[in-house]
Amino acid sequence: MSDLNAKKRWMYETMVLIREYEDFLAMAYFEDKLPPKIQKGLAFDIGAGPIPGEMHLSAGQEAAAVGVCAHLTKDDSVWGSHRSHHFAIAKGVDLDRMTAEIFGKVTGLCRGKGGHMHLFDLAVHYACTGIVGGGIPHACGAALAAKMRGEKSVAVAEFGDGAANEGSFHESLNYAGLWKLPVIFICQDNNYGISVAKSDSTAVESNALSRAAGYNMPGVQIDENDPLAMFEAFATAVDRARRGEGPTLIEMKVFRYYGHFQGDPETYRPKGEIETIREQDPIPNTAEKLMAEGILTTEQIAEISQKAKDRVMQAFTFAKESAYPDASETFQHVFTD
Amino acid sequence: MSDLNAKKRWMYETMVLIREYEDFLAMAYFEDKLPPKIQKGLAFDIGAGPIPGEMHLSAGQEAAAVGVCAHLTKDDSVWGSHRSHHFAIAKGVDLDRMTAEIFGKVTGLCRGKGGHMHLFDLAVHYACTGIVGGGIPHACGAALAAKMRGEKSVAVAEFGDGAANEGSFHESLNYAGLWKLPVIFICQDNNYGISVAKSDSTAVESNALSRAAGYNMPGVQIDENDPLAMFEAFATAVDRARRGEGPTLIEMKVFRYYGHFQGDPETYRPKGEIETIREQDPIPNTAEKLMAEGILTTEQIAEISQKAKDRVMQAFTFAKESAYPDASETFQHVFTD
Amino acid sequence: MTTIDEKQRNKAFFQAMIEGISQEMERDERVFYMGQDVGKMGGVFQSTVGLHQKFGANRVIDTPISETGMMGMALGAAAEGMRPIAELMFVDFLGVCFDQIMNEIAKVHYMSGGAVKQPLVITASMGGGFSDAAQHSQCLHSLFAHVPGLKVVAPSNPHDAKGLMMSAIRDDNPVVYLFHKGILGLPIIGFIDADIDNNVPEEPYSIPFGEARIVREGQDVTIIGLSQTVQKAALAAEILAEQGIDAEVLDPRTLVPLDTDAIIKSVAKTGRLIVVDEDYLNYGFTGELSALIAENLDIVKLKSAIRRLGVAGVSIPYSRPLEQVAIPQVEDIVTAAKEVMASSIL
Amino acid sequence: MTTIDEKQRNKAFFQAMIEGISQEMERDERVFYMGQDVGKMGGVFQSTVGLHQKFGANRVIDTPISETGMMGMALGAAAEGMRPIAELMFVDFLGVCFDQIMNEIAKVHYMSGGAVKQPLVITASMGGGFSDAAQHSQCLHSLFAHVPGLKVVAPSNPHDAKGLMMSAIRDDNPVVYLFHKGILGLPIIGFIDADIDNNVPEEPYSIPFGEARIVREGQDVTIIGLSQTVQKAALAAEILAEQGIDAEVLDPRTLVPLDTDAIIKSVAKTGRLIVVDEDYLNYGFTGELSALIAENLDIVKLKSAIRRLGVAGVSIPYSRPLEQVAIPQVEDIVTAAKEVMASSIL
Ligand SMILES: Cc1ncc(C[n+]2csc(CCOP(=O)(O)OP(=O)(O)O)c2C)c(N)n1
Ligand SMILES: Cc1ncc(C[n+]2csc(CCOP(=O)(O)OP(=O)(O)O)c2C)c(N)n1
Ligand SMILES: [Mg+2]
Ligand SMILES: [Mg+2]
Repeated sequence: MSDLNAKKRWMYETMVLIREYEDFLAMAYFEDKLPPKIQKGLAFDIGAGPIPGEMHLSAGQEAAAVGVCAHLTKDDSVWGSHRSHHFAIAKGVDLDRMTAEIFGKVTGLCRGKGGHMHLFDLAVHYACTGIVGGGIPHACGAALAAKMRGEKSVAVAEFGDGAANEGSFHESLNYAGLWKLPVIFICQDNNYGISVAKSDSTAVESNALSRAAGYNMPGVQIDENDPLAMFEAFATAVDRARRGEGPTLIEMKVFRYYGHFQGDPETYRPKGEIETIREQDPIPNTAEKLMAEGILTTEQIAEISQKAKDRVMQAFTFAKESAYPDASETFQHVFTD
Repeated sequence: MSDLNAKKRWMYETMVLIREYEDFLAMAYFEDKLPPKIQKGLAFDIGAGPIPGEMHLSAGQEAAAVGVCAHLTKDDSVWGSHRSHHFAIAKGVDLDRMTAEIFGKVTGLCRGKGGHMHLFDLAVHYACTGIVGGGIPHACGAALAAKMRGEKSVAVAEFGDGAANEGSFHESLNYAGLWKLPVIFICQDNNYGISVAKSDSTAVESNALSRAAGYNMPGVQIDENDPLAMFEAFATAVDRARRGEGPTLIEMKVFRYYGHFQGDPETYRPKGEIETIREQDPIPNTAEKLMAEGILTTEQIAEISQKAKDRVMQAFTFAKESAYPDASETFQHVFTD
Repeated sequence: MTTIDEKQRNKAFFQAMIEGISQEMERDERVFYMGQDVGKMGGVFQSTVGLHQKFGANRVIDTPISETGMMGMALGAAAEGMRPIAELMFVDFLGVCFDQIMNEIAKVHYMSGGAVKQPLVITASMGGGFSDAAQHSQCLHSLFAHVPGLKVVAPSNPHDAKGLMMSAIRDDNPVVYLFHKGILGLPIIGFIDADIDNNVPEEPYSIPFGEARIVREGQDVTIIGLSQTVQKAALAAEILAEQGIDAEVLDPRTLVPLDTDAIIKSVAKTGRLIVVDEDYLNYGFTGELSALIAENLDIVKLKSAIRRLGVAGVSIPYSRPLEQVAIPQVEDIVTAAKEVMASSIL
Repeated sequence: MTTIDEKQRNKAFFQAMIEGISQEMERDERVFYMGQDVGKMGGVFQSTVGLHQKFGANRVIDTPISETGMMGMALGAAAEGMRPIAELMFVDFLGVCFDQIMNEIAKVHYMSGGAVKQPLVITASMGGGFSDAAQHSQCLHSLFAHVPGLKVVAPSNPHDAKGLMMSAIRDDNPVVYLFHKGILGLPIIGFIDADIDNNVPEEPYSIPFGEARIVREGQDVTIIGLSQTVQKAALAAEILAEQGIDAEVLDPRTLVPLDTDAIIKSVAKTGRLIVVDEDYLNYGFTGELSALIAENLDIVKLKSAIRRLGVAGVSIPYSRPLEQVAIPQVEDIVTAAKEVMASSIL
């Protein structure tokens, strides 16, 4: 198989894995969170069960992650946000340890201290943060480090449409444009910041089309939720970055299939929207394309699906069976010494 | 005299007054700050003398202030920065009380508590702040208040080229564009943020040309230090704002004739730059134009100059002769009650 | 602790708080509310449920995710005579807008020599206990309280939630009003309810700042908490009572102004003090209250050394068993009280 | 207080600090410095004079006025193995980037379960005394010290300035290094010099964190300051000595980690404590130190109530006579010490 076709296949497989992971997590999350197991009077207990706390799922945004990560090496870094499982998986974060982290287990990426918004895997240069916009300058810092050392690696900041209204977005893009940093900004436009539609939070239609120019960098808008479109756009951006010519802002329309967080009643969501965006699901669309191109067969698609299910099951089993950290770890890792 | 000509004359007079004020202050500031009056070993003592602390002068930026304020009523508000004497004066802040404030006297606008970066005059809706970019959202808030109450007043945020790289700039402009707030942003491009040239801090040449579009507002660049150019540009902007059509970003090239602060050795300033920008001084240029238009005569120009000198002298005399606040005031005004 | 009579009107904390806001918005049209998802959604923590329907999108305003801009606008609007309420969804996010709070809002009145008023309220959820991890579980009241020019309020129960909210909105100064997620009484987050005062009269009422509430009178040891830790202290006191220790539980309710008299009086009576906090232990609330007694040892005779409980030098860990250790629990208060009773100073 | 011998090499604070930075930059090429005007200009407070010439624009970098971006970049670069130093021109500006400091830099190591290191230094000028008004005169060390995950350093003298800077740069954790403008020894700002230790050996040396310096031994009362207030305390001690009061002056040098042993030991000896600070009085440094003693009253026998001096509930006013009142002065320390000596506890 050609290199390109192998990459296309990888993108499809990875999308399927991410989707499988998120869909499974979406349900697993509710374990022990509902009556009668919880405090009397509650309808749902966010803090209960084996996966406590908030949960932001990336189902519907896989295309962005795989289109980007198909071009990255282990040494390139990705800096994510509160909704970043897709990028973590696409970047190659250890799925067992990631899942164990989400369960708060000692075998987790962060020994259970981080949780799902704070996944760190140095081996593949992946990190994320729960502060909206907070991770964008981190990518610039990694890019600055690469540039200072004369390395060819790039850094990616991935974030949502809502994050583009934070001051950190502006400052980071200015640094990147000014110093021609090898960083690529991936704005995933899922049309919402929690309950607020983009048109109610953002003065312009497109960050890429209207704001990139303000930082002296190309802005590319991808108007369809398509991994291959991102794959192409990112190819240009990453080449530019590796050549030392500076940053790019890529914006892509994606879907948020679940609520902002699990348990979100989503009363703000217009009727029929979910159905409409589910119809445009990039996973079957990509499958069709790859079949038409002769890259995948129906059997292979079934295989990929089964492999993904197995992989997810393995990760959740690993997580469930792992132990919680000892209470004494509470006071460790404040400082290195 | 026609209304327009009266305004032109007012702009000229006000520029002269500002310049006179700043030039006088530039020297007065050094009183008792030099050896042998100061701590042994010091070359200059920033905290000594009747006008202690940092001092940022606006000489060379008068044109922006008068071009804007010629259109404003008392009810419109102006929100300034660390370098804002020109706007304070043009907005009609009481010059005696402003000067007394700069001297830290109890007759000052803030009873001596604020200092030159913190001039507040509610009577003419003027305020400023020492945090770069900090005042920009304040103007949006005033504009929001006006909009909520259905009033026709507008708010002006005035700041420097350096401030346009702060996150607060971005957030404020997004709010303004999104909510169509009656606010006008005046970015005074004096090419420096302290010692750093704009090209070393800002990824783009022009904030107005490259960034305004990112907030769905018109951006107007004025490439000459000319009060009449600002007067015209602002006329359009203020009309738009009063009609409820939203904000405008106006950028104007201005000069910083003094150092960033008084005492700044300015080693970063290219040789000959001061001479070049002094040659383009908008005050004599405007005088010439107004004479050519028959709005001013040579005698009137001399009169205006003398009047300005007298007014400045009166303000400084008032300030000098005023008393310091009583020590007990230290603990007053934390809360209203 | 209050006995239920017919007149009792029980409400959850979040309902009481909203009622306070709503009544003030009715009374004074200069009051408006802005924040993320406070409109149609009614707030991520249901802090504004019903307000958008009642007062419309012009007075209950969804903002972009731009907290610096929002806080700065609150200042500008307040200076121009409006009375904004600006909500930070999580107090943890103060960092993205702390300049506007610390250097602008808190200082304008003072810097202007009293000329400019800042009648605004900053509301924020705070607290952990449900594994929301290091950036969404903090209590940071000490940071606000450290900065002169801000009043800081953190009610522990529904009755106070309403009365202190009304006072906050009526105040001509900037007030930071903090509500702990674990006492809101939401249907989606576990909460503690020691029934301190759940009676929320319908008519408007305000509670003056700087007046502590004696939640439980006692003779042996004074336990001071804040917000949710008052609830925990009340539960601990019940356990301690069974074990023969008569704890006095005090709720300062407002950090600025602080009811120093009530605190000194209580500790002078019991001779023992435990301060329990969910904010970080060092350089904050527990230190200030301990220092208050240390400064007044000429009028307060201590029987035991002061004891502090707080989040001790660590961020809030995600994993439940660790989080339980990091955040002071009822049992920790009980243990501390027993230790304090057993110890004595030189 | 040190006697001058031939080997003494006197340097001003700012020179000592720069020497420390310079030697570390020579030793370790991963170290770089960024901030506003730190390049050609050498820093508004001359904190980097000569470094740009020596190490070039790639390692001594002028930034835009974008502190959030800068701090965030420091994190990213440090996570990737660099050792950034990021300068805030005035500590007052922490507000525009506090999220990156508090929620990101301070928490990454902990949140990652020890996986990610943050070997970076945040430097900032602090302090008032020259009428730079409310937004440019603050000392905000308590805010940093409150947040777990940050080490906080504030040297009082040139010798420590160099040694603590070298330790800060070598530390694998985020360190906040604060220098008071009024002890830098700049030719443009008045400064206090009680000659605590102006000897700055040329060879590199590091001073461990968490070890207090006994600036002056004494029997009657312990005075603890920080940064410039240590200098003021030393001057006050000289005056007090003339009046027959033998003060011990202690400089913790680092707030996190804090040398609790040295503090307890000193107060156990003298039985009296005055804490002097230029940060705001409440909910901060003076509270923490007082609380430390209050927690240890079983091993410390106090003769008088503890006394705290700080900026008491007000912003820093501009007008000189007011600023002098707001900020604790040498005479205030002298007066407090005399009052403490004259008082006794129950
Ligand atoms: C500074 C900050 N403000 C607010 C929040 C709360 N919050 C978490 S996610 C979110 C929405 C983010 O929207 P977007 O960037 O579009 O990402 P999406 O959730 O759509 O993926 C908000 C407001 C936060 N975490 N950090
Ligand atoms: C948040 C913040 N960062 C840095 C500073 C220090 N500072 C004061 S003025 C200034 C330069 C501002 O440049 P610009 O906005 O262009 O205004 P100009 O001084 O040129 O009028 C800087 C960096 C500050 N006051 N506030
Ligand atoms: Mg979104
Ligand atoms: Mg400028």
